[in-house]
Amino acid sequence: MNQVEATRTPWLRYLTLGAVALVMLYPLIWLVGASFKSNAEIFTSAGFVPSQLDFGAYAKGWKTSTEYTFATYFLNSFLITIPRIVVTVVSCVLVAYAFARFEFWGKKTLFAIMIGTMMLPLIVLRLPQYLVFREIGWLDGYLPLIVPSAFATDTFFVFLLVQFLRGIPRDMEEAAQIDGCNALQLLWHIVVPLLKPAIISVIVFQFIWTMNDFMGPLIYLASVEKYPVSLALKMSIGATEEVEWANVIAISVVALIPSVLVFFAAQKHFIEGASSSGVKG
Amino acid sequence: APWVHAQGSRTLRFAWWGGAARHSATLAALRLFEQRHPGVRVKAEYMGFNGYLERLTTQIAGRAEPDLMQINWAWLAMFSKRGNGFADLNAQQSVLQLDQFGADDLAYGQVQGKLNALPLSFSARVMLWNESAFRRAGLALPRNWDELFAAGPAFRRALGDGAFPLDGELYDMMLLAQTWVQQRHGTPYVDPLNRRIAMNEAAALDWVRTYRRLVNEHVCTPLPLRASLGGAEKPTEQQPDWVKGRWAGNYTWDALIGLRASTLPPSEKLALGAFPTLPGALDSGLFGRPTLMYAVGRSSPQPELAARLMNFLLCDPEAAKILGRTRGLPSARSSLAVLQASGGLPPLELAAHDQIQAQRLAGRLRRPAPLFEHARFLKFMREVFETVAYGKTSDLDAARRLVNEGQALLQRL
Amino acid sequence: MAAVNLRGVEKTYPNGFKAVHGVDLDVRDGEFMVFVGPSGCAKSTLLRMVAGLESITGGELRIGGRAVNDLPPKERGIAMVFQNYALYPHMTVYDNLAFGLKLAKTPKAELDQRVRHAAQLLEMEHLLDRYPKQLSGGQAQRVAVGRAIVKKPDVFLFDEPLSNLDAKLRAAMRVRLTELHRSLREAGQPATTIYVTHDQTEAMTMGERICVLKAGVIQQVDTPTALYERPANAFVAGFIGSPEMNLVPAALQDGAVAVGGVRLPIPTERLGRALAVSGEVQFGLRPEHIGIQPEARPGTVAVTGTLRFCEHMGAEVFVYFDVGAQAFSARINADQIGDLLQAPRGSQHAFQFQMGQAHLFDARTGVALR
Amino acid sequence: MAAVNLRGVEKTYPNGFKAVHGVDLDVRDGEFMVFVGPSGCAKSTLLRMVAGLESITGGELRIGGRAVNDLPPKERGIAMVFQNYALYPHMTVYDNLAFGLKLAKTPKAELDQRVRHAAQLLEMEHLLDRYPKQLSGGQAQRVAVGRAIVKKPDVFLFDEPLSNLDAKLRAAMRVRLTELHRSLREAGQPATTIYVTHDQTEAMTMGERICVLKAGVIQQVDTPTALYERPANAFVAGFIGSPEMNLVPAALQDGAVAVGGVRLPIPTERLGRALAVSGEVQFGLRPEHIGIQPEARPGTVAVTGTLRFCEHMGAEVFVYFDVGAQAFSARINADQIGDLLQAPRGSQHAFQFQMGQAHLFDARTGVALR
Amino acid sequence: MYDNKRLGFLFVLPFVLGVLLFKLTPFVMSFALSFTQYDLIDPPEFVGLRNYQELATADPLFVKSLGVTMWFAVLAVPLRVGFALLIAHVLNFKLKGINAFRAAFYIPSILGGSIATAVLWRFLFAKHGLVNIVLAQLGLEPIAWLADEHYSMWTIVLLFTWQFGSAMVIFLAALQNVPTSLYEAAEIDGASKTQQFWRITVPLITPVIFFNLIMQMVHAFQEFNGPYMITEGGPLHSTYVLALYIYDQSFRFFNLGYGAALSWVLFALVGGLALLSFWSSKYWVFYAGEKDKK
Ligand SMILES: Nc1ncnc2c1ncn2[C@@H]1O[C@H](COP(=O)(O)OP(=O)(O)OP(=O)(O)O)[C@@H](O)[C@H]1O
Ligand SMILES: Nc1ncnc2c1ncn2[C@@H]1O[C@H](COP(=O)(O)OP(=O)(O)OP(=O)(O)O)[C@@H](O)[C@H]1O
Ligand SMILES: [Mg+2]
Ligand SMILES: [Mg+2]
Repeated sequence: MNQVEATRTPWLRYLTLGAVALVMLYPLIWLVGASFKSNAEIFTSAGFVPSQLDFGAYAKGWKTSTEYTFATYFLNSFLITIPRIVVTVVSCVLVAYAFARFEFWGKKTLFAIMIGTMMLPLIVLRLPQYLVFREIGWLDGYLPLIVPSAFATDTFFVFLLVQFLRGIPRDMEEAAQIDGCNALQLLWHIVVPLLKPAIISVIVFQFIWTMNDFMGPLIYLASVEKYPVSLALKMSIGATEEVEWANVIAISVVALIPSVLVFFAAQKHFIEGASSSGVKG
Repeated sequence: APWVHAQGSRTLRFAWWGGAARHSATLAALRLFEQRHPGVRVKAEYMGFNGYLERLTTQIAGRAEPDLMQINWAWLAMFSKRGNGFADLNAQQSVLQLDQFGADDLAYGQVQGKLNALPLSFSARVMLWNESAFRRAGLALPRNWDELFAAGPAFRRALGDGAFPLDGELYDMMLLAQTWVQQRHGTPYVDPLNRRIAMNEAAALDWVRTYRRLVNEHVCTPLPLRASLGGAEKPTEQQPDWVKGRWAGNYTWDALIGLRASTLPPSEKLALGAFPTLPGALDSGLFGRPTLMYAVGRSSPQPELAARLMNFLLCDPEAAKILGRTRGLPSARSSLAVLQASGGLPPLELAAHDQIQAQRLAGRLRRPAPLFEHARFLKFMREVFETVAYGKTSDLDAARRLVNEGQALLQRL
Repeated sequence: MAAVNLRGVEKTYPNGFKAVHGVDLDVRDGEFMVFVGPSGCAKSTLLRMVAGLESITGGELRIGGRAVNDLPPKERGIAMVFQNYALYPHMTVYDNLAFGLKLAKTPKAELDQRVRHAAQLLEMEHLLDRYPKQLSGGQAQRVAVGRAIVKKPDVFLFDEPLSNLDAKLRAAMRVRLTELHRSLREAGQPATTIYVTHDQTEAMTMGERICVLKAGVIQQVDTPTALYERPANAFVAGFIGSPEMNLVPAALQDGAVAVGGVRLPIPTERLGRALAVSGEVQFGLRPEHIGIQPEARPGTVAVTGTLRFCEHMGAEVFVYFDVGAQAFSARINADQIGDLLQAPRGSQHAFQFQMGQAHLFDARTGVALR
Repeated sequence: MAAVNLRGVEKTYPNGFKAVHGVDLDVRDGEFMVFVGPSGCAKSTLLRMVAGLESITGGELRIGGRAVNDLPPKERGIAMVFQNYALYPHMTVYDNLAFGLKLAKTPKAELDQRVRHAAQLLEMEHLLDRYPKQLSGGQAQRVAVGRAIVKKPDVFLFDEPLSNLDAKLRAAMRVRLTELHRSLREAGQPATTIYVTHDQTEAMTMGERICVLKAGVIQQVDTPTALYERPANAFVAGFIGSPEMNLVPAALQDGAVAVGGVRLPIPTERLGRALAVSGEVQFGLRPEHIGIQPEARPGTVAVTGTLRFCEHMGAEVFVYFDVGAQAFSARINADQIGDLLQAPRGSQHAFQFQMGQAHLFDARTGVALR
Repeated sequence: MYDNKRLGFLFVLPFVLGVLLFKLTPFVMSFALSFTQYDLIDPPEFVGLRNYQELATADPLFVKSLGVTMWFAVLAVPLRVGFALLIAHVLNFKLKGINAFRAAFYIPSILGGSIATAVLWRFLFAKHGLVNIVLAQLGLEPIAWLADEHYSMWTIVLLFTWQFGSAMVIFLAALQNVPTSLYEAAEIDGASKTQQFWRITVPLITPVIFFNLIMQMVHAFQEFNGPYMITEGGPLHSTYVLALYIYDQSFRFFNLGYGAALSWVLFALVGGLALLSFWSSKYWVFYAGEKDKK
C-alpha cells in the first residue's frame, strides 16, 4: 500500500468528499427513486423521493416484453464480457510488454500505428468492419465482439499498460533474469505483479465498457436471444408508444449492479501496488 | 455465403422496432403465422427504436438485411431512390391483397413505378387540446386560425407568461405554419412530384412570418424556451407544463394522442380540435403520410414467403385481432373493419382517424414530397427556422434561403 | 568448467561515458576473485557485464570457454547479488529465495531444504514469511545473498554483499561464504566467484586473488599478500591497507630519499631498479611500519616528527604527525603508545621508520620501482 | 538547542512485531551520537521515529525540549541520509541536492554555492548533471549524504551513510563529516547528530558517545573508549572490537578462571565484584591481548594452544587456535609473527594471555562483573 | 534479453495480426471511401478530391463544427484530466470509508451514455434546474444553459468532466508506483503535501499523465454522446461537434463518402496534435524504467 496518511482535519475532508460525492451520485439516487415513480412523476420532478414504494417495476422490467427474461440477457452479456476480458488482458499485456521493454524492428512504426488506430472515429469504421465480418461469416454471433480483442486491437489498453510499464524500474526484472526467467516467466512472475493496478483497471474498464456497449452488439447481433443487457434495456423504448419508464429505469438500476460490484471488488487492488517497496532506511 | 441464407430457406427474418405492447402482440401473431405455415420459422429481430435505423442501414449496405422489415415512409426516399432499394412487391401480387388498400395508400409505397412498401397505418396532423386547461383560461377551443392566434394573448392574460395554448417542437410548428401557407397559396414547400421547391419567395416569406406570428403572439411555445427546459426536442408529454395543464394544446400526429395523454392526470381532459382552415382554401394543408410501412429486402432469397408474412400481418383478420392498434389504426380495410367490429377503440383516436380520412376522401390531403422528410432536408429546414426562432436572421433572408438553398439541396439529394 | 575470461572488454554508456577501458582478466575456474577499487571505478559495471545485464560495447567475454557476449543472463549459469538488492517486492522472503529454484523446476522437498539451509546460514530463518518492505537494510541484504546462494551456479557474482551488516555478522558471513566456496570446490563443483567489496578485511581474507580497478582500468591482479607487499603502483599501494600507506614526494639520490629535509637511506635489497635512478620519486611507507619504540631492526631509522593528533581505536592508536611539510601517520599498538596519547599538539617526537619496508614509485607514472 | 530525548519510546509495527522496547536516551545538543547494533536491532526504526517517518506507538520523543511525537518531519528541523538513499530519480544530482534549499526559498546564489560546496566535499562535482540511475552505488550514497549536509538542520540523522564507499574514500569522508560537525559547533550552530554505522572505525573515531542496541533495547551508552574498555555486558563486549573478543565459558574460583583445563589467574584489580564470586562465568579476552612473544608484562600468562589457521591481513595476522575445547583468536603484528604463519594445522604453540585486560561476565545474565 | 529482436516481435505479433485482420481493411476502405460518393444503395462512385475540396471551401457547417470541436477539446481535456488527478490524489489518502467515495466518484462513468445521464443532465441544466437554483442561491442570474449558444457548450464540457472516473482510476493506479521512500525524503527535505504532489508525484507519474492527456484528447475530439444526448448539437450548432456531423453525414444523410472524408480530416487533426504531444513528451515525461538512449 502506498497511500498517504491523512493527518489533519479528517472531518473537513469528509465534508468536501461527501459534497462532491453527492453530485456524483445524484443520478444513481435519482434512478433508484425514479424506478418507483409513475411516468408523470418522473417527468415533473427532479427530486428523489417517490410517492410510493412498489417493487413491481423491477419484477415487470425483469420479465421484459420479449420471449426472454433479463436472466438471458445478463447471461449473454457475461458470455461476451468475460471471454473478452480474458483475451484482452492476455493480448494487451503481451503487446504492451513488447513495446515497453523490447527492441525490435519497426517498433516505432507499429507504435505509431497503434496510437493512430484510435484516432479515426469509430462511426466510419462501422460499415467496413461489418463487411469484413460478413465476409468471415461471423455475423449474428459474439465472435466479432470478442475475437478482435484477442489481437490487442483495444489499443487504449495497450497504450495504458505501456505507459505504466515504462514508469517501472527494471531492477526486479534484471534480478529475475539472473534467477533464470525466460521472457514469458519474467512477464508472468515479475511484470504482471508489478503491473497489477494497471491490469486491474484494464479489467474494470473492459467489463464496464463491454457491458455498456450498445453499438457493437446492435450491429452484429440480430437474434433477440443473443442480445446483451445493453440492447435489451432499450428494447421496449419505441418511438411513438407509451413507455413504462419505471420498468426501464428499474432494470437499468439492476444492470448497473454487476459493474458496481466489479468496481468494488477491484478497487482495493488499484491501491495495492507492489512496486512501491524496497528497503527502508 | 452470408449466414442469413445458410439457415435453410424456411427461415424468415423479420425486423421491427417498437415498445412492449407491440413486441408481445407481434410475437403472438408470428406464432400464429408459423402454425399456419408448418416448417416456416420466423426469426423476430426486434428492438427499440434507438439504433434500429443504424442497424438497418448497415445491414442493407452489407446486403444482409432481413427478409421483411418495418420502415418509415421517409426512409423509402433514402434507401430506394429509384425503387431498387427494396424488393418490388408488384412481383408478389398473387400473395398480397392489394385490393385492401386505397390507391392513395398504395401510391405512398411506390417509387418510380415499383411498389417498394405497403403502409400499415396512416397518420396525419391533428389539433389536440386540453379542454380543462382552456376552461381554466376561460376560453373556448379555437376552431379557426383567428381564434387560434387570439388564444395566445388570451392565455397569457388568463394564466400568465408561462402558459401557452399550443405546444410542439420546431418541426410541428413549421408544419403548422406551412399548413397556413398551403391553404393560402395552394402549394406546399416542396413539389410532391418534381424535385423542386414549390413555394415562391412570397409564399416562403409568409411561411416564416406565420411561424413568427405563432411565436410572437404567444400561441406556441418558443423554441428557446423549450430548449431551455431540457432540450428542444423533448416530447410534449414529458414537459412538466403539459402535465400540469399549463400548456394546453399540441399540434401532433394522431398516432401520438395516446402517448400525449399518458402522463396527464385524470383531471385533465383532452379533446380533438377542429382543423383550422382559411376561408376559401383549396387545400387542407394537412400533412400526413403512412405511419409505418413494411418492405421486403431486395436481397431476400424468399421474397414470396416474405410477402406472405407481410400480407398476413397487414390483412389477416385474426392477425388484425392480435395486433390490435399496436401499429396504429390499420390501413388495410379488412383489418380496420375487424378492429371496429370488435369495438373498444378509444373515441378520441377514432375521431382523429375519421377527421383525417374525411380530408383524404375529399382529396384535400396532398401527398407530401418524398424528400420532404429526408434527414438532410429536414435538417436544413430546421436550421433555417432555428435561426428565425433565435432571431438570428430577418424573415426575408430566411425566406430566400428556404427557396434558394432548398432548391440547391433538393438537386443534390 | 566456468572460467571467466575478459579480453579487451569495454563499456561506453549511452550518455557517452566510457566506464570500462579494455579490461583483460582471467578468472580461473573455481577461483575466488575480489574486485576492489574506488567508488565509481566500474566494479558493478563489470559484474553486470559478466552477468549479461549490461551490453558489452567492445571486446569479448567468455564463460567456461564459450563466448557469451550475446547470451542472455539466464543461459550464463550465474547467480548474482545486486548492490541495491533488487528483491521482488511482491514475494515473501521465502519466495524470493525459492524463485530461482522454482523456475529450475527443483523438486519441492529439495527446494524447501535448500531455502531453509540458506536462511539458516544467513541467520534469517525467522524472516521467511516477511515481505521485503518489512525488513531492515541488513536483513534485505542477506535475502539478496540468500537468493544467490540457494542456486548452484557456475559463477557467483557478489556486489558488496555484506556492506550493510554489522562487524560481527559480517565476520560470520565472511567465514560462511568462504566455507561455502571451499566446500563447493571440495565437492567437485567449484563455483567461480567474483566478489566486489570495499572492506579490506573481506578482500584480504576471502580473495584468492584481488583485482584492483581504477576508473575502468585494471591496476593489478594478484594475491592479497603480493598486493600488500608488492603493489604494482602508487595507486594500489595507497588503496590497499588501512589506514593508507604514507605516500610522499621525495628526492632519491644515492640509495636514499630526502623527505621533508630528512635523509632516509633505503636498504639495497629494497631499492631494486631504483638503484640506478636519481631524482624525484614517490616514497611510500605503511603506517604499521612506523613505530615509536626504538627497535633493533636493520634499516630502521629514527625520524623526528611534529605531532598533530592521535586517534584511539581500541587495540591500537593512529598517530598523525608531520615531517617537515609532509604528513605521516603511524599505527601503534595501544599498549606501546605510552605518554604519546597525552602529548600536546605540535610537540616533537622520535618515530622509527622501518626502511626495510619502504616502497618507491616513479614520480610521474606511479609505477613501482623495484 | 536541539537535544533529542527519548522517554520510554516504543514501536510496534502493524504486523504486530515489536521493534523498539521502551528506549530511554538523551542525545545532548550538538552531540555526535553513534548507534551500533546487529542487523535488525531497530537502529533505522529509531532514526525514522526521530525523523517523524515512523509513528511512535509508545513513549515520548522531544527535540529541543519540545514534544514532537505528532509533529510532521518537516517541522522537526532535521536532515537525514536514508539507508536506501531515496534519491529523486527524476532530478539531476544537482537538483537532488538543491531540492531542500529550493523549498526553503534559499537565494539562488547561496543555493548554488552550498550545493557546489557539498559536491566538492563529497568529491562528486563531476556528477552534478547526472541522473541517479547513471550513478554507481557509492556515488548515489554520496548524493544522499550531500542532500543532508547542504541543509543547516538542528539534527543530522545518518543511516549508514558510508557503507558503500571504499576504505580510502570512507576515511576521507569520515574526517570531513567530523570536521563539518566540529566547525558547526565552533560556529555556534551545533548540530546534534545521530549516526548509524556498522563500521567499528567510524563508530570509534566519530562518536562522542556510542549507543549499543540489541533487539530494540539499549545495552550501553558511553564513550568509545569506555565501551571498549568497560563493556557493560558480554553482548557489548563481543560486539565492539574486531575481530571480536574471545568469550568463553569458564569456572571462576579463587580469583582464577579455568578455561579448557588451563588455570588463568586474574589480577585482583580486574576482578572487582567477581572477587566474591565463584562458579560459572564468561571469560573474555580481546584478540589483541593475546600475543606470541613472551613479554614481561605483569599478569601475562603463557597458554599452550593448538593452531587452527592464520589469516594474513597485511599489517597483521589473525591467528585462530584452540585451548582445550575452546576456540580463541589472536591478533598479531605481522612483523612479530615469525614462523607461525608456516606452522602446520594442529601444531602446539605458546600464547601469551594478558590477563590484566581480562573481562568477566555473569554466565547467565551476561552482565559485567567488576 | 530485451534486445532479442525476434522475441520482441513475437510478442507484438498479436497486434500486428490484429491490425492486418481487423483494422487494415476498414481503414483502407474508409480512406478509399473518402474519395467517392457513396449512398449505400448504389456502388461508390469515384469523385477524386471533391469531398475534401467541398469541405475545405463550401461547407460552412464543417468549419463551424471544427471550431466547436476544438473549443470543446480545449475546455474539456484539461478539466477532465485535472479533475481526475486532483480527485485521485485526494482519494489516495488513508481514510475510513474511502472505498465508498471511490466508488461514488466512479459511478458517473459506469452510467456512461445511458438514458439516466441524459435525463438527469437535462434536469440539472434546465431553466428551473438544480444548477440555476444554486446560482440563484449565490445571487446570480439564472442561465438558459441549454438554449443559449454561449453557454450550451458548458453543459457538455461539464458532462465530459463529470465522467472523469476512468482517468481517475488510472491515476489512482499510477500513484501506487511512486515509491514511498521518495515522499519520506521529500518530507525530510521540508516539502509540504502540496509541494510533494507537484514535485514528486506529478513528475513521477508523467507517463500516465501523458497517457491521459493523449487519450482524453482523442476522446474529446471524438466526443459524441454528450452533444447527441443533451444538446442535439444545438442551439444554433453551438455544440455541433465533428463526431455528430460525421454521424449525420454517414448514417442520416447517407453521404458515406463525405463522412469518411470528414473523418480523415479529423484523423489528420488529432494525429497531428498527438505527434506534437509525443514530441513534447521528451521534455517533460520521465520514464523510470527506460534505459537512456544515445
Ligand atoms: N547508466 C549510466 N550512464 C552513465 N554512466 C554510468 C551509468 N551507470 C554507471 N555509470 C558510471 O560508470 C562508472 C562506473 O559505475 P559502477 O556502478 O560500475 O561503479 P562501481 O565501481 O560499482 O562503484 P561503487 O563502488 O560506488 O558501487 C561510474 O562513474 C558511474 O557514474
Ligand atoms: N514494516 C515492518 N513491519 C514489520 N517489521 C519490520 C518492519 N520494518 C522493520 N521491521 C523489523 O524491525 C526490526 C528493526 O528494523 P530496522 O530497519 O530498524 O533495523 P536496523 O537496526 O536498521 O537493521 P540494519 O542494520 O539491518 O539496517 C527488524 O527486525 C525488521 O525486520
Ligand atoms: Mg557498484
Ligand atoms: Mg537499518
